[in-house]
Amino acid sequence: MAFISSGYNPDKPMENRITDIGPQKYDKFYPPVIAKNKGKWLYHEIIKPGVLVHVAESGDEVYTVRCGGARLMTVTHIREICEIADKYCGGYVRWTTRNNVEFMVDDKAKCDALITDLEGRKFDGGSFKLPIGGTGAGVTNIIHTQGWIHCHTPATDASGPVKATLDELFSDFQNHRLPAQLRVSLACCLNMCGAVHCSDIAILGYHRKPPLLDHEYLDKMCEIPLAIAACPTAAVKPSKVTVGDKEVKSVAVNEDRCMFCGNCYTMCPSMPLADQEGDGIVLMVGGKVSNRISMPKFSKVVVAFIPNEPPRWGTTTATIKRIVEAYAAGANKYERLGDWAERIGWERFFDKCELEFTHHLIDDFRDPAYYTWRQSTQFKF
Amino acid sequence: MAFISSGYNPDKPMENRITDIGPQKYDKFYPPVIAKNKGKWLYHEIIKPGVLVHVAESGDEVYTVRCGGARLMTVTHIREICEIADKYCGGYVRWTTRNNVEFMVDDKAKCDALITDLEGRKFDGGSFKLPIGGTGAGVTNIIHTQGWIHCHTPATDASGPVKATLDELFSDFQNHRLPAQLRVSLACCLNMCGAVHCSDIAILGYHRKPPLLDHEYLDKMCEIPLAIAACPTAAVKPSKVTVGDKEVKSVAVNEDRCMFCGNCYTMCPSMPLADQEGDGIVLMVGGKVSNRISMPKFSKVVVAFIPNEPPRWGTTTATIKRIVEAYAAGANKYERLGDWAERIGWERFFDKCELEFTHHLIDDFRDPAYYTWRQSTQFKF
Amino acid sequence: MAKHATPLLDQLESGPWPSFVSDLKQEAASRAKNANNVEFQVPQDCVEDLLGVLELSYKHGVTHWKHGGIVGVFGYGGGVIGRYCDQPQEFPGVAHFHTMRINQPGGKFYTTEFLKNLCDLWEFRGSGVTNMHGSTGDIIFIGTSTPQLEEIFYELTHKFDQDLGGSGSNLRTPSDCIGAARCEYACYDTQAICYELTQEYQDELHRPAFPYKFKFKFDGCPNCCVASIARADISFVGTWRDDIKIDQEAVAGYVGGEFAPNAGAHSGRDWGAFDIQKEVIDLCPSQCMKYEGGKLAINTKECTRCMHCINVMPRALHIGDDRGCSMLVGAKAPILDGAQMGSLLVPFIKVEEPYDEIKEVIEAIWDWWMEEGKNRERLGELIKRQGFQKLLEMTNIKPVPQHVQEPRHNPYIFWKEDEVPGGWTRDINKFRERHQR
Amino acid sequence: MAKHATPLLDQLESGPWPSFVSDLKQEAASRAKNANNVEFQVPQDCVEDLLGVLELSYKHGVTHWKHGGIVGVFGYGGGVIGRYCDQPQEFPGVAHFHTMRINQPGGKFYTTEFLKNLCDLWEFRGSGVTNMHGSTGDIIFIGTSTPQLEEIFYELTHKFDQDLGGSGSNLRTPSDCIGAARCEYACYDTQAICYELTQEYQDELHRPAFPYKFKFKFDGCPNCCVASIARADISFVGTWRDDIKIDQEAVAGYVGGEFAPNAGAHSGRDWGAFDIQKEVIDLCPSQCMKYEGGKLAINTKECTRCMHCINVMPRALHIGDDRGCSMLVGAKAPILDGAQMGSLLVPFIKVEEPYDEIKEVIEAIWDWWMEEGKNRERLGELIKRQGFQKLLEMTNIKPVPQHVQEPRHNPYIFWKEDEVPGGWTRDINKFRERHQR
Repeated sequence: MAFISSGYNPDKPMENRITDIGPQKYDKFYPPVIAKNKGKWLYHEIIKPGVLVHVAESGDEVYTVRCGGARLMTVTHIREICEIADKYCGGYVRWTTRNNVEFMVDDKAKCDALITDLEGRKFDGGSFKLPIGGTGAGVTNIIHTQGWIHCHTPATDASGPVKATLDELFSDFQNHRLPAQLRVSLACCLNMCGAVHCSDIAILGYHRKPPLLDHEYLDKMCEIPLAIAACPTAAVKPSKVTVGDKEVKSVAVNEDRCMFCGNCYTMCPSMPLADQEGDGIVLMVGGKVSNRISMPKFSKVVVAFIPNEPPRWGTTTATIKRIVEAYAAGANKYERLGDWAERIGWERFFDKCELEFTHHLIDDFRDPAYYTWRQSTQFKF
Repeated sequence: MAFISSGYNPDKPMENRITDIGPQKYDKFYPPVIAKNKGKWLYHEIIKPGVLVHVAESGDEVYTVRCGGARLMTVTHIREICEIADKYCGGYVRWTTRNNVEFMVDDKAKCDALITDLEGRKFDGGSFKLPIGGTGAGVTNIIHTQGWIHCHTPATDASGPVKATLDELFSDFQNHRLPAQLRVSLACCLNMCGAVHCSDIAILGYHRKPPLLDHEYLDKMCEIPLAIAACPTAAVKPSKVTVGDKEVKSVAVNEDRCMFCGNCYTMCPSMPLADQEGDGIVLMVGGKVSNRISMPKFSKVVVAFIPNEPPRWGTTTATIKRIVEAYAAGANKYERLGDWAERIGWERFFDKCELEFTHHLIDDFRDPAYYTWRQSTQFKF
Repeated sequence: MAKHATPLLDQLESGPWPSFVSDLKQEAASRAKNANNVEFQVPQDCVEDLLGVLELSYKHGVTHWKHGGIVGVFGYGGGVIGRYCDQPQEFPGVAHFHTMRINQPGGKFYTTEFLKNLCDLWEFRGSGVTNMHGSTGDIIFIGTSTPQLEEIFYELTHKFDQDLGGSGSNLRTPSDCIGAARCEYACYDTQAICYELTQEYQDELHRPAFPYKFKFKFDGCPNCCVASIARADISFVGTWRDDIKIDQEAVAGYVGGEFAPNAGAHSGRDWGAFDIQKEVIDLCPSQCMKYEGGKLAINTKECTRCMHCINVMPRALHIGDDRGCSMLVGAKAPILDGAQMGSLLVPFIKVEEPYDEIKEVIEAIWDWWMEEGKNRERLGELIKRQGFQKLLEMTNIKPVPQHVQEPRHNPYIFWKEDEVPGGWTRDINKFRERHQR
Repeated sequence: MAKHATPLLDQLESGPWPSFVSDLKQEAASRAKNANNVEFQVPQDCVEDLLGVLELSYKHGVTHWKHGGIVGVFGYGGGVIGRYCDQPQEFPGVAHFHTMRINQPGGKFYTTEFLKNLCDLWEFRGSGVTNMHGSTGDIIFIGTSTPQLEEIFYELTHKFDQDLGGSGSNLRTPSDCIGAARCEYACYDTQAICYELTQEYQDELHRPAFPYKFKFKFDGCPNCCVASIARADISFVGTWRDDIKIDQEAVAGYVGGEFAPNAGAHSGRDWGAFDIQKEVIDLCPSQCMKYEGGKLAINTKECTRCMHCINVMPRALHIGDDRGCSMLVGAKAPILDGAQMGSLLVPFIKVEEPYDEIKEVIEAIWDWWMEEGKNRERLGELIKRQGFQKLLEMTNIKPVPQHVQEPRHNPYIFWKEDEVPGGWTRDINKFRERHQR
């Protein structure tokens, strides 16, 4: 494995340096039918789950076949996607915000062959490479974060629980039977790189043990004032600790004030939180970002903790399935999960989803907590 | 004016002392028809504004004539009320929570003479002594606090603005034309002895100048630590001040953090806030305490300031009248003022009531303020 | 002739609404005339001076009353509020002008005999000016001198079997709605429990031992006529658990226009014919009603007992028979830390003598608040500060979804050590075996 | 034969959903085979080791990745995130395994040519493992070594005319929805402004000078497909001010069952015949629609542009012509101080080149935030801390009722001295002339 230079000269980093050029310009990558009809689309239709047609003022049509994919993707897999796009789509392809791959053709005739091709592609292990779906009143791809595969602060894995959940919900990825779209998201810790806090169902990794303190190394590896300042509840204080026969500077944690957010660990690697028994999943439901009918809203915590159960997170996926089925059975057409829960009342939601209500679900974070308690005699027994 | 002893012996305060006996027992004061039918009422009807009939399972009826009254009442006036009650009501009378007087008779025949009598009673100045009304979808008596007549912290008068407002709204005290009941309340400072914060319309006295500091006397008249602790925004700090040639202990006020609540003055009389130009009226609207249809809700500030205009507070009463008329014109049957404002949107409320929106109306008090900003693209232009 | 000219106040004598100025003037005249030769124990012209000082406030745009000093009756820490004029030379009749709170009777029912006795006493030993009633509910005697306080208390207790109300950091005078006495909506006897708890907690009412004030208010139904949900530290709101009773014939009466909707409350305007679908069914907040084939049906399980349908058709619909109350806690006005509505603590509890279960909840709350509450911290603020969970823990009440309007949207759960397998004590060296630095 | 046994991960190969494990395995096999004789610049078996370390995490229930050190490319403060394995001896192929963020193109449209070039580069100089795409929007290259960072950057910029994205306390890579490119709902050209602002603010994107991260996201309409309202410090959401355009014939087509409602989104269940009253008119949040006599009417003045009716009948209803966007500010995930949605700052602004008015708002916000923001304080938290009024003041935007969902319910107005006649300086002695102590 010999080092091969790109042309970059480490001794003269500024030589021929190109910077601040930004991304490629978007319109270089538009398929011709898109470039021609941009801004002049009339309407669209979902022909069947995963297959859309958009009709332009010009009469042009573009057919889109939407496929789910793991957002973790190798170059081998991307090359295969390119091969398909070259074969059917004139060398164009796009991704959606929710990690779906979209193949576009400008003729219905081309569509069928494309679909047949896609449906036939499977990994050696048996799973679909590019399952078609993710449209309309169904479940689309789960957006997620890195998890155990590449993150240093996760409280759960990402790709694994997502795969397991989408296996469980797969029929709804390929069907339009739900009352409305249902967006599932996963963030592997509450830093929420994925901003899952406004999802119909959010799977959230959560720690439950305060940081371990690696006193011997803490002052060497961390800037103690930054670790202290990082704590949102002021639970971290400076302290002196005897390690062996030496007194070292370190920190102390008021464990009763710790909410396990891991901000201290982000600032200081000598304060790890992760723990096999402590870590697991929080389920939140009922959020949305669309302004359709009701205003955007945050997801609410409805299951305080489910242990991590690798490799398939059985309790988590079964609980999600139960919520989805209750929603499918109970909600009105067009009604998002959160709107349904609000209409029937959260007390009824817990009944219908067979979820236990525990004290953890009552807000106790700062002043606004008050607004979530029930200030009315209107409730259902 | 000779001192006449009750029998109390100041040298022996415990002699024959009777304490902790509480109020008179309620049922000693029930009119016979009430005592007989208590807990067995079937239904009621408002025969006309201010006149109700309640029908019991026994077939008994009780007719109630409700009269407005200033809550500030002299013994001369109370004796006149007693005289009426003796004449028509067998010596019974009651007050309502909102300072109305209720005369009850057990026969419709007795009712008419009573009404005629009440309608004829006027003060020398020309106002009604006991105007009949205050029921149904109208305006009832205004609950209020003491104001300038007996309170040490008011930012406005109470009895005066209430009289002026009820003169303006008098026809709605005697009519049922509004979409729903409309509760008006007044508190002469934001201590809100009257808890006006959940009223359809709340008239609130408000200071706008930070406390004056009577440095020379402050340490003598006040416990400085209590004054400091009383400030909800931590704007009061200890300080040393030179008065004449002496250095005295006193306090300093961070005026930018002062919200003029007067808590410091409550603890320390050397920190008065009242000021003719600074003090005036805040109008709040849309609150309710009933759980009917919608949940109870707080009133919202819609006019940040109206100067005190004694004796008749013309701008205040005209603004209230404008709000009432806009509500009467726009709301649906059964719809309370706050529910109307929420249905049409507050942006439309300001239009319809011809009120100016100013920066003062945007919440900036602590974390929950955020929840009142608009987190949606749903709004009306 | 009036002692002080009151050109500004005089302008408040016109207009239809009862003029408090006219009333004060008639009282001043009555005292001046003194037809019954009363031996006034406070200045005969005090009402004149009260008008005078108020006129001065109308001119100056500010109050002329000072802070009260500590005045009261022996052994009580409340019930009397000191009040002094800041212009005593000009208005000597009101130089000292204290307030007394008299504990009102339940439902504010009176015999004229009792009232006339109070009037005689107050004319004799005070200004003759009252509030009927103060915001909390008491009869307020406005204006007497320090020496008269014990005299008035003595006469009240000895002659009229009547005690003072509360003020300061104690249990404030409990108050109630008219309830079962004359209202078909009452789900429990507000007056009975109000009286019982007032008597039971006389010590708490008269002797300030709390961090701050504490209020009980009793509403017989969710219409909340005494606004307990907005202002009581513990609010008792009547409710029921079984079916709303439906008289289908009476429903037909409303639909047919025989009965006016909402007991005639909308008689001042032509709203058109009553439309049960639009006015009742469609406005039901839980959409639990149907009107089909001339029959009204209510799905009790989904009903949230908002009272609207009952209010609209009081002849046809009646509250259920399995009655009790919901207890909500922590309501308060904005000062100091923002307003609070009461938060639901006990969804349903029977309201029956001797009220032991209710007293248990009250006393558990007080124990916690007296232990943990800071000076001038209302219960609601303590709940906010320590969390609703803590309240549940201290009152030994199981968390149920009814406690929340919605579950938390932040995931910041403060787990306790005993809830987490293995606890929190871990060994960094063991951790480092698997995770190098 | 795999380098590491992965019995746990193997269980994630079954089931219908694409298995990332199968994909990683095929990549590992491809690298082992190396059919094209690539001179791998990072360990050939790094994907094997990646599977190995992940398997270990599945066994241990915790991650085996350590904090990154400070790695990057010369002159940039973001775009690269250092990552190290905490078991480097066991998994040397991933001992150093850094992430690079590649600024994705607008709308995430690609030519296969461009993608294949990226694949070749990344197979050669990295692990060949990516995220398509990261949460913010970038293409994520997962796993390379420190010496390769400059090489990759050099090749990206020189060969592919392609820059890195943002990370750290700077402008994060802006992202957009598909917008006008293929959506009839787009109220402005999301890709055009996203590109323009990305280029304009390259310095802010690459060189951290902010208190914390800052995100722009561009949604073409209120359906908010890129969730800008939940996660962008400035969220640009398309909207319009004039009438929704109605094609009455197409409305009739929906009513008559000719067209499937909501573009066929509900085809998986029999919801019965389309009922325009129930499914559109009654669900309109502002109740501004009517369907009478076969005609649909919308009262534009009362419309809040929620998109529901347009979503349900995309052939019949079209967004208006007076188009632009609303700007909302301050959205963020829960860390540190609780989640925020974007709060409406600019109700309507035209989105037209050269976007000067929009840039003025952006730069006024940055000036304020860079002056006043604390370390790691997001814009939303600053707005909370200093108040929405302050934001209006700093951006010179007039307060309008559209800024609030409801006016404040607390009356705690912080008046400023210049708003109060006479100011705040008063003379205690003058006060005492009227008010004795």
